[in-house]
Amino acid sequence: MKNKIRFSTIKGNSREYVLLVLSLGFVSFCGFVAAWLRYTHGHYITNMTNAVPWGFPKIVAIYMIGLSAGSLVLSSLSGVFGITEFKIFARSAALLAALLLIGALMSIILDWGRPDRILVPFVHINPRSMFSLDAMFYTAYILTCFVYLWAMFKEKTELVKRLGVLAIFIAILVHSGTGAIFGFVGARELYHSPLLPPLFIASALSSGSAMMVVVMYLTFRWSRRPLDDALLIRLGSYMAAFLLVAGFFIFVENVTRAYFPANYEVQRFLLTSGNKYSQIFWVGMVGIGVVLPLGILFNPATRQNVGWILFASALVLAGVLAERYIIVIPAQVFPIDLFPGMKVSSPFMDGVVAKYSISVVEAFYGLGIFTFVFFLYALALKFFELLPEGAEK
Amino acid sequence: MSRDSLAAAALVAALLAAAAAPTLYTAAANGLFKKPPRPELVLPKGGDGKCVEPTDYMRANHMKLLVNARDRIVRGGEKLDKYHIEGCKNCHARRAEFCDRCHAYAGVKPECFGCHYLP
Amino acid sequence: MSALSLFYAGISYAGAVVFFGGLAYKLIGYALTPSPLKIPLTPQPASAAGVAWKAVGSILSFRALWNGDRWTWVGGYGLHLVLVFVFIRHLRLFLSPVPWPLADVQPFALLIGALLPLPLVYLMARRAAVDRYRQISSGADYFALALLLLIGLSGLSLKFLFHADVVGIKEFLLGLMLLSPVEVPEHPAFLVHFSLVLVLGFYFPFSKLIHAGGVLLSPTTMQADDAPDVRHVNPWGGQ
Amino acid sequence: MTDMDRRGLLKAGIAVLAGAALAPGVTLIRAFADGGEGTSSSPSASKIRWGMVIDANKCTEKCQECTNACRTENNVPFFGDERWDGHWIRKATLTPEIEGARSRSLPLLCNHCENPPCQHVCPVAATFTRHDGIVMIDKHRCIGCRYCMAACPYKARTYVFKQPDAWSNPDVPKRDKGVVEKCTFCAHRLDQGRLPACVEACNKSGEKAMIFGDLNDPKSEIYKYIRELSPKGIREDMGLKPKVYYSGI
Repeated sequence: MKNKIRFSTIKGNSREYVLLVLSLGFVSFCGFVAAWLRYTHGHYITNMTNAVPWGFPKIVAIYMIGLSAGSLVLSSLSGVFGITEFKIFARSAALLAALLLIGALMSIILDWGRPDRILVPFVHINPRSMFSLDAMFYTAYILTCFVYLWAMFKEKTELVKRLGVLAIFIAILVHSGTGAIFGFVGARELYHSPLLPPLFIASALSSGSAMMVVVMYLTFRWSRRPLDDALLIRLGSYMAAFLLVAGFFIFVENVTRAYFPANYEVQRFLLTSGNKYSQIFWVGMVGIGVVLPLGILFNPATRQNVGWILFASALVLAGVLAERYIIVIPAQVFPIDLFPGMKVSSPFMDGVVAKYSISVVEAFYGLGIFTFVFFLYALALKFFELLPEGAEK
Repeated sequence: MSRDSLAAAALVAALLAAAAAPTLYTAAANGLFKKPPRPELVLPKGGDGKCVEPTDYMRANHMKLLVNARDRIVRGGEKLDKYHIEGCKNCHARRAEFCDRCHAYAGVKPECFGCHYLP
Repeated sequence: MSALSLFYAGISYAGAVVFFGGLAYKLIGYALTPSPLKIPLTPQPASAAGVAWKAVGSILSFRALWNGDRWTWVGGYGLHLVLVFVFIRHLRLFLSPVPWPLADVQPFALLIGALLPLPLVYLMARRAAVDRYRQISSGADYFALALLLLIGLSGLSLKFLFHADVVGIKEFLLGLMLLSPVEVPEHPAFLVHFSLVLVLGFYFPFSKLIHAGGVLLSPTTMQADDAPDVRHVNPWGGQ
Repeated sequence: MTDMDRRGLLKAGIAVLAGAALAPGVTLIRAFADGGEGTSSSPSASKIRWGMVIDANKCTEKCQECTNACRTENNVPFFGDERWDGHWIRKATLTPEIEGARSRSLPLLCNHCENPPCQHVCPVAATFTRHDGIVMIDKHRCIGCRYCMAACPYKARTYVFKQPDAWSNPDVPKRDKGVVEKCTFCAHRLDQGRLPACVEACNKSGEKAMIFGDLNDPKSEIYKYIRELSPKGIREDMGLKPKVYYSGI
């Protein structure tokens, strides 16, 4: 029998820790200032337009939802399937899951035109709207995270196991729902796809395990606690499996779409036009997000090496962000085909590819909130017993 | 007096001042023993002085009438009636001399006027 | 003025005298009470500035309660947080002219202020349901919570059920503050709410609620841990 | 106390009680039972289905009367920047992809679908269908999430990117920044028995390319036109059942 893992808080009074917390806090403060500017001025200070109503904050939001769902599933694997090594980060992963989802919701809500009407979605519900259903899924998800955390803190093993099953279920629900936000939109060829929900789950799991690798490595390193390499290597092999599934879904989705003649033009735009979007598709999403990390994780020379696994994880984190970009933006910039077989022009950007680039304000309140999550995480390490005193076997 | 008792006296004074601060602010701004300020409204000229409901009722509940009318008319598709905000301007000719006065007095910022025009 | 207005003006002034007088009496009493021993609750900073800084931190975070009982902290901290927003909501009725940001924050303050009954019910249930808390709870503990709960509910009813004429209420309150009382608005829900607040005003200085000011005059919190450097003289002249 | 007030009071009381006990769940059940909050509360009032036919053969490319009339009537924001300008109705030019083909001009506007995807996706049911078939946005409820803009295949919806300052028509509310807006078929004018501003302007200009009327009334001009000439809606393959028909494309 292995010894029971003892969890403890970090001291959190070193200069580096204070500096880290302060700089994270400063960046998130800038993010909130940007969001406030956006709220008081209106969306014209971003680069969103009537043709591209969803911009970078949406990308960050679904990225964070993915990271959240991924880390919650990894956390509950320890209880449900008895993967005891994962117990080491079960608490911090569950906390990160809750914080990331709260951050994602903040990113979405601060991007609303009227964030002051925050209670309206809870009072008026439209059961046909994925947003409306997701609002309920997200609430249930956050509550589950906290109850699950509480059960782990109280060492209630049986309850943790049951809540773990529930958590996996809700994480999948939440992510299918997030994918369905886009997948159910029939108006745009690039959104309308039944594969988006499963693709969202696959990339959630891969990016979630990549984040756990990076965050765990840094947390243990900086808090000077020993971390067993085997754990990161095992996480790396999980990540490789998830990446294979995600890559498969990306392949199937695009081939299916490209097979249908009506979609020739949009697929040419996305895949072979050589513009910004096809570059991000091939280099960012496919190259950095899937192929390179798979190469690292399947190469016998590198897959046992923590440095390489860390590098692969960073690639996956960047690649999945590119994937979220490709999911949200190209569908909006590509013109809707209102009159098949005719060229359309109008003063309202009909028939032309709309322009979109990430503006400074959006970047700040998208990334500021992302930073805010890790600001809270760093603070939580000081106040809650999240980290094991040692993670060696 | 020792340093400690000085500090204690300063603390007590600060606490009491904090508790009395709102009173001091208002007294300084308006003067003691004067009649309390109240919004001076310019009432519609020429009308019979009657709104759609009695004055006392309107004072307390006009916002509810407006919200109710809003929902009935916008969502229910009923025709504009006397309770709708567009009807207010028939009598209340100047928002600045009527609506705004009480709203400023009570520290209320209704959303209505971002979209609805009252002269 | 009507008899009702006279009655309310009189009892309001009596309330104000008792509240401010009682507060002053109690706080001065605490301040003058000699502390024969050096009893800071260690660890405590050794300098006055450090103590002040720590006291601010303790008051903003309820640190002692956090270290003692997290579940009570959740209720207590929640209650005080909500009370801050309730206070912000009410300031507009006492300040004339209304200073700049106050009108803008009203909708947000209402969102949180309207939650007032939740922590109160939670704290009451905690006292009633858990054995060890029931043991140490006295009638006064329940009374303070129940009074706040009634004030909260009657106040919320003024907003959501029986809407009162806010301008009339503000005029009445300003009249009291400027020592030039006017007629009291004869709105039953308002009279209930206002009367309950007066009860709170009479009760506050002589109840456990005085911790609002007393916490700053408690020796364990406010003494510096400077025993090695500074000689503590027993004001009673003993050793 | 008026009757309405009593009703409001009762509602408020119930709302407070329900709010205490998990309001979202209760509302959800009610919403399912009603088939969604989006449906109007008094459907029995009328059997009117307002609709429009646009004859692309009569519409000329130069004419902008309908768009100008709409902009003035409905205070549609215009900032002089195509990224943010509001468009309730816009003129589009179509050119068939054949050598030397004649191009056509026609106005595009909200099609007031029988199956409106914008209404289906709205998370707060701010978009709803009125009893006379008009798809409307309750700007008092819209949270500005812009899901509807992504879901509308006609690009009929625009967002208020910036606070518009001036009223061109004080009798019609404008929009605060941060909500989504679109054509209402000039519901306020229909309620007064008048034609939508664009149709009126089109008639006045002499082109008479727009026919507006009740699709359910066999005596109406639009009913006869549709029966005889069977104009088509845009992208009817999507099954949205638009109520704006085009002939001559």
